[in-house]
Amino acid sequence: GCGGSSDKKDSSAKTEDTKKEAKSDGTFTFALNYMPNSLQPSAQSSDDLVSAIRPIYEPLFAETKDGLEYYLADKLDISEDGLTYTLHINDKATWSDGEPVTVKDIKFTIDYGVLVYGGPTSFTKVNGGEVQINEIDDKTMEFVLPSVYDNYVRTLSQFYPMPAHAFDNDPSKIDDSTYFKTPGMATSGAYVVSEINEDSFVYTARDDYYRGTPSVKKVVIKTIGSGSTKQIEFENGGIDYMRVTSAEDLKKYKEESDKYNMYSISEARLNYLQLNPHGPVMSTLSQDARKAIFLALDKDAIVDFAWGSDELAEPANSLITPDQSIYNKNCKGYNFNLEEAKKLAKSSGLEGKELTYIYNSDRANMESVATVVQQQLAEIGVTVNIESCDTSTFFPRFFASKDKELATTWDLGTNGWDSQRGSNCGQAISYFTNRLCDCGYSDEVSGLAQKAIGTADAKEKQELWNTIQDKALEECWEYPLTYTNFVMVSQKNVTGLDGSSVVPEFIDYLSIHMD
Amino acid sequence: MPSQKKILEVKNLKKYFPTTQKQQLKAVDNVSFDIYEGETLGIVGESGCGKTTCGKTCLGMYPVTDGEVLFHGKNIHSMSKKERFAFTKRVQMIFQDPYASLDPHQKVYDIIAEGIQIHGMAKNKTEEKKMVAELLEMVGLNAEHAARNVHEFSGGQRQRIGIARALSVNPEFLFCDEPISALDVSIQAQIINLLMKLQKEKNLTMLFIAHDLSIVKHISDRIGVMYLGKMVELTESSKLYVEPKHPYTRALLSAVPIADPEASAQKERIMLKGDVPSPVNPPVGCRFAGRCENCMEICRKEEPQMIEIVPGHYVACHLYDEIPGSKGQKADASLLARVQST
Amino acid sequence: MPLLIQELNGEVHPVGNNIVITNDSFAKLEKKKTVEVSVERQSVWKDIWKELRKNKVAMVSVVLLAILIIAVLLAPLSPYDPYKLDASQKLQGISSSHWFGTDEYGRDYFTRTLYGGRVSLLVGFMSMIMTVVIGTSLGVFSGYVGGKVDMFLMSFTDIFLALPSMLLMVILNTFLKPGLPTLIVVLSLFSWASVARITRAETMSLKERDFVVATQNLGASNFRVIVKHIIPNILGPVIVAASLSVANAILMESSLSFLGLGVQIPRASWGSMLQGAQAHILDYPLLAVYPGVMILITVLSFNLLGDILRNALEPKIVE
Amino acid sequence: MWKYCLKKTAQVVIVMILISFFSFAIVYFAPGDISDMYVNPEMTEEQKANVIAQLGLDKSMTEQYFAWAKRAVHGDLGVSLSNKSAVWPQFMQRLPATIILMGSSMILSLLLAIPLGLWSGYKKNSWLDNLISSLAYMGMSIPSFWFGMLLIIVFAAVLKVLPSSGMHTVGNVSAFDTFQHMILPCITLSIGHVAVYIRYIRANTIGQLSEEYVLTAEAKGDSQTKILFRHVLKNTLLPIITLMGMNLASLVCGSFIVESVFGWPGIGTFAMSAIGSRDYPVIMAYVMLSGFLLVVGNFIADLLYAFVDPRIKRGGASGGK
Amino acid sequence: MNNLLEMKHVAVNFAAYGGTVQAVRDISFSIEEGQTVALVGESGCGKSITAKTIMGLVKKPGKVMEGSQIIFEGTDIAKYSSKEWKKFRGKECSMIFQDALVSLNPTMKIGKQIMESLDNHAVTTSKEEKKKKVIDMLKLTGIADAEKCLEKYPHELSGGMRQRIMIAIALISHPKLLIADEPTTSLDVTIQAQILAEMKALQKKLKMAILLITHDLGIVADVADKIIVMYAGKIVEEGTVREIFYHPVHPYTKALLNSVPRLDRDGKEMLCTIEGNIPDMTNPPKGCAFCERCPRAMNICAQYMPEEKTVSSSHRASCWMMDERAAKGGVAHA
Ligand SMILES: Nc1ncnc2c1ncn2[C@@H]1O[C@H](COP(=O)(O)OP(=O)(O)OP(=O)(O)O)[C@@H](O)[C@H]1O
Ligand SMILES: Nc1ncnc2c1ncn2[C@@H]1O[C@H](COP(=O)(O)OP(=O)(O)OP(=O)(O)O)[C@@H](O)[C@H]1O
Ligand SMILES: [Mg+2]
Ligand SMILES: [Mg+2]
Repeated sequence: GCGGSSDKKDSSAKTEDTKKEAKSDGTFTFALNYMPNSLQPSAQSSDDLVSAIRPIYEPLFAETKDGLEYYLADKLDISEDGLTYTLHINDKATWSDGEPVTVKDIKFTIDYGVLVYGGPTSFTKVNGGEVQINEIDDKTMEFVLPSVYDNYVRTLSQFYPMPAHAFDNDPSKIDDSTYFKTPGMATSGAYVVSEINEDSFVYTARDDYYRGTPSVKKVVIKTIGSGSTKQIEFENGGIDYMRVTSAEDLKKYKEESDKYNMYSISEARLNYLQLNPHGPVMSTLSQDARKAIFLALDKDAIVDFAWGSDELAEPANSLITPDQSIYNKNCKGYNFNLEEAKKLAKSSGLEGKELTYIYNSDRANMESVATVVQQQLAEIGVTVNIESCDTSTFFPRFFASKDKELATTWDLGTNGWDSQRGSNCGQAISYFTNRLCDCGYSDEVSGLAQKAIGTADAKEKQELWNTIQDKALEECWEYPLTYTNFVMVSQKNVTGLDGSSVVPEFIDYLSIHMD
Repeated sequence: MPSQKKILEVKNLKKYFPTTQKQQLKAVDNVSFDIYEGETLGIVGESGCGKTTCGKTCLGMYPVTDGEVLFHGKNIHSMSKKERFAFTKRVQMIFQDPYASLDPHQKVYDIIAEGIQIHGMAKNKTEEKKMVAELLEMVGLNAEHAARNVHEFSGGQRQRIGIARALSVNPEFLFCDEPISALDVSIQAQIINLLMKLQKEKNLTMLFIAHDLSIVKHISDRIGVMYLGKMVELTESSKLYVEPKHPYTRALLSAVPIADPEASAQKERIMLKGDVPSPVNPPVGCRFAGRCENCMEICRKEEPQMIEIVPGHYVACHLYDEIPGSKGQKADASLLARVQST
Repeated sequence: MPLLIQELNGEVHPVGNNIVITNDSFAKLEKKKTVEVSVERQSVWKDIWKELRKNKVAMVSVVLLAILIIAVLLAPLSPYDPYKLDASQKLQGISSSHWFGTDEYGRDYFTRTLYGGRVSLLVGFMSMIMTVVIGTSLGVFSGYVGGKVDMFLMSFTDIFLALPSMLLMVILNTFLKPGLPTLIVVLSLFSWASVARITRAETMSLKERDFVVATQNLGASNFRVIVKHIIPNILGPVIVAASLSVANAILMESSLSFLGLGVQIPRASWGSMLQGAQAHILDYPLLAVYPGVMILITVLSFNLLGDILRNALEPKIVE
Repeated sequence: MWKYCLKKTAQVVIVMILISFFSFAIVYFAPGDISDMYVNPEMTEEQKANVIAQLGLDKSMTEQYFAWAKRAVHGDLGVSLSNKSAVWPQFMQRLPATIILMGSSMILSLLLAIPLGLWSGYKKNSWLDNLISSLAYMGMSIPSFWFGMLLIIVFAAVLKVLPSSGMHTVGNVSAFDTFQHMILPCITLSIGHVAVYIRYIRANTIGQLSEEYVLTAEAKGDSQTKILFRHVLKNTLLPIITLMGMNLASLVCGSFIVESVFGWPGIGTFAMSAIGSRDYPVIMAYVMLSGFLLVVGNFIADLLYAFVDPRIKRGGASGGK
Repeated sequence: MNNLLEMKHVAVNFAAYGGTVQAVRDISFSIEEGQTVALVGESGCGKSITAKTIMGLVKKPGKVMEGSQIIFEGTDIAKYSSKEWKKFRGKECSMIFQDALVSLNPTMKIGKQIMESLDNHAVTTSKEEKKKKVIDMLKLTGIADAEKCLEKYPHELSGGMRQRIMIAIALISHPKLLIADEPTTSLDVTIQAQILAEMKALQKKLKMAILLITHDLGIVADVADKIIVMYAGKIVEEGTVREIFYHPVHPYTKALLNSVPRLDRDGKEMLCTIEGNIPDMTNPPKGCAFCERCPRAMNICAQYMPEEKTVSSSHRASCWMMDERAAKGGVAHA
């Protein structure tokens, strides 16, 4: 268990004198790979930073399967015409320094985004038109869209307000200040930052938190470099939970269920293999080449090798994930057919070619996928040269627009799509129609998607979506690989880690308990 | 027998080496002498006095700082590449260290044949082989030795190989830089004999350097004595021993041990004081002044010039400065008396 | 012991200390000229071999390396495909069919280790060759020419020596297109400097040595001097440097691979195998042990060889 | 002596300029357009041009270099791309951790190597010498990251006696705790150096013991201990100073790897993540900083050596051999 | 006079790669009090090893063989323990070496290096007294500003000065025997003459015996009372200076004397040479070691080692030529 918790009490007592009466004083510890340089919530570029920010900053709300899960906001109304979004902020929501969370903070954060981006952002510009943002009162504000844009809900959900009062409402002051690097910054979440060390953060619970008082009084986040050290640390009780990404570990921790708790949450994520129609080799080949590749892939084997257990990932059949209500379980997809693949490879001229494959080496299991795909394509006479990229090189290449030189440097690549949960299909549409690289979605599919939004009848809508899913698979350059689960293992005394289903970090600190 | 034809003329030769402190190490400072065809000129002097530097500069291995060296009347330091190449065929050198002067990774044959190859002296391989064999024979080695590696040979044998290499291009002038000082006493005589024999046979002109006066005297026709970059005395070898003029020469001669207890016991010793000064910052005036028993005031101020006190006998010492009206000899006689009385 | 001679009667007199005096004992000794038949050329390589044979440790290293190199060359004889995945054989322990067990893709680890060795040794040897060629040519040139050129080149070399090479390798490797050639180039780029220093120093001292002066004095061209005299004489130190440089390159490569900057999948070097094994270090530590031990053995052998050669060759060079 | 200092200083400055140019060139010639990191597709051409001009990216390479160098001299190493804050303070914050690690590794190396090397050389070819030498060879040949991994497995995973990562337990600021955290990385970082030092000291000791002056000392009637400690020790250890200066480079590189293996919060891990995220200003700063560290370290070692060795001190620079 | 030192059947071997080098092979000689004995011979004949044996300084891989006796003032020092050796060295017997630069510790001040010798054989005196002693000694060896010299390092001094320092170190404790191993080889002739003269003067003053090792017969003629000629690890001839120089017996001694040109003689005639080289000491010839190079070698020379014969009470030599039957064998005896 968390043996160190009792003796840690004294040293941090100074910073939390308001918390002395709290009885349950467990310290919840977890690890990051890299130390974030700042805790500024809008800088959330890595999974690590998201995890570090989760206990201290909150979004307005989140989309789930069953509707919206409210945090700082407690109400979002969308007008009949779908143009006006009225947002109401929780009356009790305050910053940790006592100031209430107001619309000023929202506006401030949006302004900061515009400032940093050097131009209109998705908040302020929709479908090419400007969004009008009106402050109704301290706690209410209004977003008036120029045209209907279903996805604006998602836009608003991915948003951590920052304390405007700390910067005199001037967003340009943020970049130069050390505010988000200094303990005591105003937070909107359940915790305040009490220590920032070279390789760790210490957070302490707030007692004026609007959603209640967390039972875990202290959260410690430390950085542990390599994967195996993290595991050692976990097994030694140094950290309270970690993510499990290999079947062997899963099996091992399962067997020791007297020592550990397991949690598994669907990630609402699609891992897919992208063929690049602009790739150096792919661009020279016919559509059959694409088909040959898709038929040559054995999804089950990929899952088996790369994840090793269907508890970690299941083979995907559609480009939409099961966490979305429009998902079609019966979408056929491609079935492994080596003979056919070989035939097509030969006829399309694919055979004997060398393809360049890129993947993000910072993501778990991607290297294994690459290894397996390479071997499977070898069967149809295709040589795959794999280039491992770190996050910062991967995305510019993977999402390079077609006119960029980078777009022509690769033929194959794997990536994941965070699909979010719920009935909202806006994200799916943007996914199908708005891709940065032109990946073969025909106008027909895009049109169908547009039509699907406009359809009110649930059954008809679903049918349209079923068609889209089939058609998309038929013509597009993406091959759905897996739907993954976020599997965590925690020490036995830690419960309630699965209190939230907010993507991508699932923990709700209010529901964690430590005995 | 030495003729009167000058083969090498050295005129006011200066060779300074730059040192780190912007100062110059005056290794050879204003030295002049001639070498006549067929003679052996010996140069003696203490370690570091510039003997090797002088010799090497005369062979064009170092550029001169000042002065000139004429070989058959031609300045060797302003030769074209082609002339220089031809010059290397006429002038050769024998080194002090028989170990360092032979490439350890070559065979005796390769070493000796190198000069023949460079100058294309052999028409074909067989002729080359024959020439190498002859050379080996000449220096007292066997033709069979050609196929061996140098490290199988002793010091004396190595020195013979070195001599064979030098002779391979049929030079007329040979510069021997202490060719025997690295050898054992019992071997030294072999090399001396060999050199003397070869000189006679091939009518070689030699510049022979050593710090062992007895050996220099044995082999040379004339001897030059150097002290701290300067030539202090130059005369025929027989004369030098009988009537040394320069105080340094006298001290040197008296200091040379003689392998005969009786002669040794009778010998008068002139003990010098102090050490040789550094060539980096040589004293003004006469360089020997600090150690000289006959040091006069002028010695510390003015540098003595080489003067010919008797025909063929040159000395650089203020003791022999010409007194106006009389020839140097007189001054010499009177001063000598004073010297001997002290 | 002083020898005693007692004269006895007769022609042959065996004496106390076995001295036998015959009639012609006191006749002049006929000395025959002893001419030994020629000895074959003593190349550096022969020298080296002779020295190595004397040294037990060196022999062990040579044998180990020989075994390793042969094994690695014979890797294709293995019944297993080093790349073929086999789901049924994932993470098997040691058995008679899998000597080192299998990895998480069911590939025979022994075969993988052999193929990994190919890459590691290839990288080691190739970058050694580049290092030595660049270093030696620069060093010899700089040392032979001397003067301003030498000063300039050596400052340049000094900078390369002062740079945190590992770090720059990491940076360059991330920026350049990854792959074996990049790796080899980057490795040699940062290791030629020490070879250049050594060869320069050797050349400088050789240049002043009498045998070189003698050759120059015979009218030899600079080219001839360098090729015939300088190069053969610095071969010893260069071979030593080469041996140490292989060791260094393998070690560096493994570090880079460990940081994920090595060869591309599915190829593996020992370093990248170690990186792969990291994920299983708690459950299957053996996966990390084999390649690690291989690196250790190889590097150790090359280091030992280099040092033994240095000791063996150095006095000769000085002589 | 002063001249020597001056000359060395000039050398340092030149090398630093070259290193700075080198680190600048790395980034300048790195594939991909740096300006891509600053502009985004939604910007208008004008805005893009503005940004580029602001960053000075439209200027020639030399101009850019001088602008950058000028700022660098004033301690302004630019702003990190990934977190938009100044690079210099971030380095300064992490530098102590690295210095502590490097420093203690250096001390540990010397503490181990001096007695072992001396003993090993003194008792040449004894079984103890053979043992020490073999270990030294192992130390030299073992990949340090692998050794670190093994240490972690043994001491953290199996024996559970030492922490595997980080610099201290959160909330525990005691020196002992830091010490505990330091043991494994310090050993890992030291292993190669100890080996090099041992072999060097051993060879030196053997060399010095065979010097003629040792014979003189013996002929005076000096005891073995006196010879070893009064005569040989100083002559043996003097060159170590230079060696230490030279080894700084590998220490910096070693700490780079060791920090990432042990999650040590120094500049190594910082640089590693900067390399991962192509954070050019940080990378440049790191190359500069480590280059500076090396050059200055070497400089100090040279001066120190010149100062403690009477042959150089009194003889001037010319006697430096 | 008394024998100060007596060497009896001393043999020293070196274990080397190629086999065992028999550096010193069964030599016996003695040194009387106050006497100057010169040990001459070619390079590698074992002179230095002999000297080191007397000082107990033969190091691995060298080994003084069983049966060697070194009797110094009546005690066999060959059997000394390392502690006794320490007391012996420097106090009873001192040694100076050929190259003074490498024989002095480069990083220790001259004064300290000389002082050490006094410290080791502490006749409890105060520091000042010791210093005074050192300065006196330095002055004795002919160093003018001795005080200044104490604070210097070896590299700051000239070759002659260094050699004087070496002499001072050796003599500071007034040893009874001084071993000088080629003390002037690295010096110039004029300096050599100074050093030799100073050594002679000191010897008279301190009444010590000197074992002088050299290969320069000229020096020997000047300094020595008695000469020992070594060849290939053996003593081939031993006698007083006059005996050796004027009545040499052994062909090697004769050749050695004749191979050096003499300054006081004129003429350019060929020198007397000794052809060939010294034998390989790992595998010394079973007969006379000089046999190979000897112009008068006889059959027996190649087979048996000659026994030592006396010419006079002080003159001994080992050569088969001395056997009375040699003349009969055919070759005339000189
Ligand atoms: N290449 C060089 N660079 C700098 N100084 C040199 C060089 N060669 C010789 N010297 C110096 O010049 C002086 C004369 O040297 P040189 O070798 O000519 O003396 P030498 O009379 O031959 O001495 P030795 O008898 O020791 O051979 C010495 O002080 C030496 O240190
Ligand atoms: N450490 C050693 N290992 C092997 N052989 C040695 C060693 N030291 C000396 N010898 C051998 O002992 C023999 C005698 O050496 P020694 O030094 O006594 O000669 P030396 O007469 O003093 O010669 P030199 O005049 O050159 O000083 C030599 O043949 C030498 O090879
Ligand atoms: Mg010379
Ligand atoms: Mg000797």
